[in-house]
Formats: sequence, structure tokens, C-alpha cells
Amino acid sequence: MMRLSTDEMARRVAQDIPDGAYVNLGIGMPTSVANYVSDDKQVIYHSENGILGVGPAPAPDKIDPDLINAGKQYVTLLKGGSYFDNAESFAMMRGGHLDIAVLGAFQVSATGDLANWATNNDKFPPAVGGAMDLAVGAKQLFVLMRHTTKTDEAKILEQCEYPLTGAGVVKRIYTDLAVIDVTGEGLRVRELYGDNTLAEVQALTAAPLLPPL
Amino acid sequence: MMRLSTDEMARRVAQDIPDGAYVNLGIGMPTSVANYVSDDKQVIYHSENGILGVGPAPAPDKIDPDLINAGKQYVTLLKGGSYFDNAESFAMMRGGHLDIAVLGAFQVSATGDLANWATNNDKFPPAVGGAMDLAVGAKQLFVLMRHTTKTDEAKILEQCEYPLTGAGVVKRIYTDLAVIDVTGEGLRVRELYGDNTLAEVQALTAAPLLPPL
Amino acid sequence: MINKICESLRAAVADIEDGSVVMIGGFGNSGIPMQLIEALRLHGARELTIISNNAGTAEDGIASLLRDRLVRKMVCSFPRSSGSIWFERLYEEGEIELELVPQGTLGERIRAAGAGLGGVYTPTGYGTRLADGKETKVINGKGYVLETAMPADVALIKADRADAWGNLVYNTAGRNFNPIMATAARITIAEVKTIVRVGDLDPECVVTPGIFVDRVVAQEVQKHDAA
Amino acid sequence: MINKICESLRAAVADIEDGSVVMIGGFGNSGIPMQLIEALRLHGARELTIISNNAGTAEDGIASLLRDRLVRKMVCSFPRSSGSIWFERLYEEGEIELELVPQGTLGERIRAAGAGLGGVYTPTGYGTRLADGKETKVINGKGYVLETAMPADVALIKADRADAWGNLVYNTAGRNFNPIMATAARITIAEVKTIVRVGDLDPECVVTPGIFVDRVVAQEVQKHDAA
Repeated sequence: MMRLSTDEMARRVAQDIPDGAYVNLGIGMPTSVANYVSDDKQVIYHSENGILGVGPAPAPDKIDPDLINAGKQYVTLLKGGSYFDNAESFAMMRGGHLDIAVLGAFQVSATGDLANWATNNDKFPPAVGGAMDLAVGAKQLFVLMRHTTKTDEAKILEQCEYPLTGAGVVKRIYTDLAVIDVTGEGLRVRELYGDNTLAEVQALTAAPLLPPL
Repeated sequence: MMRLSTDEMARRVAQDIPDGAYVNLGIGMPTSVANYVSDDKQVIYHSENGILGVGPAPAPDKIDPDLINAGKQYVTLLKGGSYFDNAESFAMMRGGHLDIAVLGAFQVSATGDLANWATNNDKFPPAVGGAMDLAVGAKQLFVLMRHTTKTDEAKILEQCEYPLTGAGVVKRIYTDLAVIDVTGEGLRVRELYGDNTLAEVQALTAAPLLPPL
Repeated sequence: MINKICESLRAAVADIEDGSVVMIGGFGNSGIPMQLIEALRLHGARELTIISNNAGTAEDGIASLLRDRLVRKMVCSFPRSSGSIWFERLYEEGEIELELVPQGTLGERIRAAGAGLGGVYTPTGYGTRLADGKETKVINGKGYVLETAMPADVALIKADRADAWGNLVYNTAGRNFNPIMATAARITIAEVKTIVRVGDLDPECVVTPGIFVDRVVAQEVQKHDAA
Repeated sequence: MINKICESLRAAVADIEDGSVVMIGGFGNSGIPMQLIEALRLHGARELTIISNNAGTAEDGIASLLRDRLVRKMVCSFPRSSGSIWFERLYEEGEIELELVPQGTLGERIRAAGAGLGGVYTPTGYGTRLADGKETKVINGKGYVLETAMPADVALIKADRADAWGNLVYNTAGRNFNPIMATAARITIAEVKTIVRVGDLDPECVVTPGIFVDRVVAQEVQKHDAA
């Protein structure tokens, strides 16, 4: 089977980000999507801590210790960007002003439930951050994740086993094997990478997949 | 009986505004209180339309058409003042950040209910503005009004006859005859002007008055 | 490239439909998008619901929409002002519906819509007739009224300067309802005095980030401005 | 004359009592009032409830309060970060209570307290375990969770510049929770880099009007700042 690398997955999501979009990229793999958005598109990145127009990492001598993104990395501000407080930042998220949010996930259900903030492991203290607000608020929520766990267990399930971040919120899933839309009829494969077949991807998915239209 | 003029009433309220206070003055008579606050006190005036640090009227050639107070009069901004939107302005009011609000009133009840936004006359369309927010929000709500109507009817009553602006919100009433506190025991006269007697003022008041302590 | 600048006032309002819910910024005569209102009047959409603090005075602004009988309902805190003759006339004739909302509640309902909240519990109006028929709740011993989010189809707002990304700054007390209305409508259209280059507005001083703004249109110079 | 400038960090926190609810601004290491936190640690008030987005890392900031076991309860959206060793240790020992709140809900609860609202209905968390035991309501077909106002006794915040009236401006993304926390506490204390003269801050660019601020204290120059 063809399995995309992390970079290839990010590149694939980047293709679907339209010119002029307001986008929030989650911590981790989703953050790297920005690296692959082509230069002819102008995309405005939002960071939950209060930035619109997030730019690339600064040169080492240009670091502003306060100017970080949600992943606590140093960033810069593009011309045309702005700063605001938490209430306004989350108003943007919850109020449906962001066109696209890209988040990682532990599990996604057949009806678009998202589980990405807690496992059932109670040893560690829980942490949720802004994930639940992004999940309910963005106009379109894309999930970017490996199709299965490291031990080859399915992450796309009839029902999530882990605690939900939001119910019925995911619009599209980008994995290393395929692109899958969450539709009213169920999960519909939108794209299979390389020679991957529906049967092969279905075998690694614990919810029924509909063939591409 | 001694009846204070409008200016004298405003002057009397001004004496009770402490140095450093954040104050909102209602439209009409209350606005003139600012004219009588002595120069050795620094008082910061709030205007509901989004100003903190309202200054005096501008010279005619210095008018900024956007810079008006709640009564739609042209004003200026003091050094140290600031501008903000409606949501933040009313957060200041409702959130208990103003030390004193001074409002006019049609009627005040023995328990501090305030009626100042509507009469029982349905001919005119109603209008409420920011009165209800000020009534519930200011740390101390002072009412400044004539003791009786033009036709000598009492305005201080057991119960308001007009629709309420807020229930149990008035802290003190400044009239042209006396200063009256709304207390847990009832209305207590704090000050009688000139030679006015409790009996004289009581005769013009439709709720029992307690003598000064 | 992101360019929200609209070439004319007329084009900016061309898709406003009959029956729309339209927010209009301003307080008294401060911060009112007068030229967008005039464009809307000439556009002629009817049966409008207007959400605005006041209802216009003389023949100006919202009063001109009332005069032309384009408005079905007003949502206001203070519709009656000295000179609000058209509102008073239509109200007396029973030709206009009024939803009276305390000013701070109006602001919170607008903000709630922009911030994706379903509603807020406010102490304002508790125990008064403006809470009649509304859900109430006592929280920590204090009474509150449930006020639900109030979204709009269109917001017409007034700012001082804008850039092509839709970032806005205002002039003095001209902010009033404009920044919150910008967040609460499906389409937000800003009338501004000046359009500046992207990057010319200080990012620390932007009041309305461009994400909330769909169209920016510069005021046209009026003949009487030259007088 | 209004003068909210406090001569020392120590004096600024001297009246914080055992058992206080203390908001602390910041997100990650951005916009944290580190010197006020250190002053609070030295002051030694115990049994504190701390409301803050994170729970500190290494031995710094909130982590130092945890290490000294001055904190009874944390209210956070993201207490676990790389390096949050003291929070994790106390959590494992059962020595600290945690109230986990989604970040936007934390912000709205703080804002509600500052704005005099009893609570808000937010869609965030609806249908998840973080809504367990909370009142919910379907408004216009969408599910919402009732989240009540969260006030504090004291807010420790960080800004860039202040004047003697308590007006504040911030540095870049250092705003985060600071402006809303400023509104929500009985006593708000701001640690700032620079104190300027009253009138030197542009009234169009003031982020926190002075009415929300009780004390302003300038950062003391640290030895390592000179390195």
C-alpha cells in the first residue's frame, strides 16, 4: 500500500486550502501544513493565543518572547496582521469566522465525532486547551492523522472510544492512505493515494466506507 | 420651605463625589453635576457610548462630530482617557466598575426601586437606553430629582406606579428639599436643607421617612 | 490576493435582499455609516429589520429608510430622540414593529451572535417589564434574564481607516456599536473615511481585525463637505 | 490625584490573603507576570486557587507556587505541558484539585465576571464529558452548555506600558488572558515593563482602560536581563 509521509500528508491538505482563507492549524502535524501552501495563495493564519496573520519563524536575533503560536513556538506577524485578547480570539473560533481548522485526532467516528484531547489513560492529568472551541466553531473542520495507530488499530470507528472533543464536527479526514469526507450518508472516500484500493483502506477502518463518487 | 435650584442640587451631589471616583452622570440634570465638582478632586467621567475621561465641551473650532456624550452633546477627552466599544462600556457599567452613577427619576420607592424610563402614557414610543444597565451595575446609584412633580405629587412612594428601571437599586436620593438614604430599615433622611423640617418633607413624600441619625 | 475594497457604495449593498436583518452602527450622530444607509435606501430593499441603537432623526440616516417605508421592524434601545419624527409617525400609525432592548443587552446579544454563544444571563431588566416572558434564573442569589444571541444578515458599519484586508480603526467615540456589529453579521460592510495600505495600520491598535469584515468602501466626497 | 503606581512588587501583593482566588495572565511563557508571581510566592499566602491557562513549567512562575505547595486548586485549560513537572507531581500525589475548562470557555467565564453577567451558553463542550453535570439548553436547534461567571479576588497581569491612571497596552501576543482578567477581579495588579506619563498612551490604542486596574508596578531590572 502507498502510505504518505508526514510531509506529504501536510502537502495534500495544503492543496485544499483556498486563496484568501482564514485558517487555524492545530499543534503538531497540522502546523506544518503552512509550509506547503503555494506562494500564489494568500492565507491568513489564526493562532488561538491572539494573533491573526501569523508569519514564519523569526531569525534568532528577531525573537519577541511574547510572540508565540499555540504550540509555543516563536513566530512573526505578517503585514496586515493584528493582536487581540483571548475573548476575541475565541469569538473568531466559536463564532464561525474561521474558514478552516486543521486538527490532529486520536479517533474520528462515522458521524464526524472527534476525539483528540484525552485517552482513557487516567495516569496523566487531562488537558484540553482550545480544541473543543475550534471543533465546534470553524466553518470546516479537517482532521489530519495517520489512518491507524502505531499498533495498526483503526482510528476511524463507528463510535469513538475516547472522550469526545466535539460531536458531529469533522468535515473531512486526511490520512496517510486516503482522503475521506464525512457526509450525511456516511464516510465517503474522496481520494485514494497511489494504487490503494477501497478494500485495502476499508480493512484498516472500523466503519463502513462509501466509494468515491 | 427651602427649595434648592437645579444648580444648587447639582452642587450638593458634587460634594459627595470623592476624589478619584469613576462616575457616570445621566442625561439632563445629572450631567451638570460635573460643573460643580471642585478642582482639587480628580474625577473620571464615563459615558455609555464608549468614553472614559470625558472632558468639558470643546471650543467651536475643535468639535469632533463623533466625540459626543450620552446626551449627544459635543465633549472632549481628558489626558489619560480612552475610547472603547459598546460591549466594553457596558461591561464597565454592569460589572460593578463604576463607583457612582447619578440618574434622574420619575419615581423612587421606599425599597430603592427606580422608575425613570417610562410613564404609563402609551402615546409615545418607549425608549430605555442605558438606564437599566446603569441601575443594576454601579456600585452606588444616586438619584437626583425634584422632590415632587410639577403638580406637587409625590415622587417618593411606597411602590412605584411607573414601570421599573431596576428593583432595589437606589442608594441615595438628592431632591430640592433633602438628601435621603435608602437603608435596610427604610428611607432615612440624611440632610434637610435650610430650615426644612422632617414633617414638611414627609408631607410631600408618600412613603415613611426616618429621622436623621 | 485578499482585497476587500469595493469600488462603489452602490455595489457594496447591491445584494441586500428584501426582508433582510440589517445592523447599522452608530450612537446619536456618531459613527453612523450615512453613505451606506443612503446606498441602501437607493437600492430599495424592503421589509427590513433594522438593529441599531437609535432610529434616526429628521430625514437623515435610518429616518430616511423609515420615511421610504422600507423598514418592517426596529430593534433599538432608544428609538425616540428629539427629532425622531419618522419613527414616531410610523409607530403611531402602527406601521412599524418595535423591539425595545436595554442598550447593554443589545450589545451583549450582538456580541453573543458574533462570538458563537447561544445567549447570556444579564441582571439588566430583571424584575422589569422588559423581562416579561423571558426566562430568568437566580445565580448566587442574584436575578438574571436570559437574552439570546442576535445575529444579522448584514452589518453596515462606519470606521475611520481600513486596509484591503478589512482591518479597521475608528475615530474617538465613533466606535460604539460598530466593532461588535462587525462580528455578528453574515456580511459586514464598512464605510471608511480613508483606505490605507496593508501594513500601515499598527497591529497593536487594530480594533476590528479583518476576519470580521467582508467589504470596505471609501466615503465619497460630498458636495457639502467642500463647503 | 489618581496615582495607581505601587512602589514595590512586594507592596503590590502584600494584602493577598490565604485562600484567595488569584487569576494569573499568560499563555505558555508569553505575557506572564513573572515578578508578581515571585512576589506572591515570597509573600507566602497559602491555600490559593489559581485561575490560569497553564500550570507553569520547570521551577518557574506558577510552578514555583506549586513547588512551595501554596496552591489548593488549579483552574486551567492546559495544565500539562512539556516541563510541567510540579503540576504533574502534585496531581499524582492527589495534593492538588484541578478544574479543567476549555480555553474559550475559561475566557468567557472570566469575561462574564468582569462584565456583570451571570453566565453564558456556549456550544463548546456540548456532548462531551466536560459538560457532565452542567445545565444544557438547545437554542435554535443547537446545543449549548451553561457556563457561569468566574470572578477572582485578585488578578495578577502583565502589560507592556502603563500610566498612573492604570491604562495599559500590551506587547504583541502577550495580551492573551491579561485584558479579560483585568476586568474580573476585585483587585487587579499589573506588572509592566515601563510606566509612562498620563496622556502619553494614545487613547485610541489603550487596550485596558484604567478603570479595571487598581495597582501598577514596574518590573525590577533583573541581573540576568543585563547579561
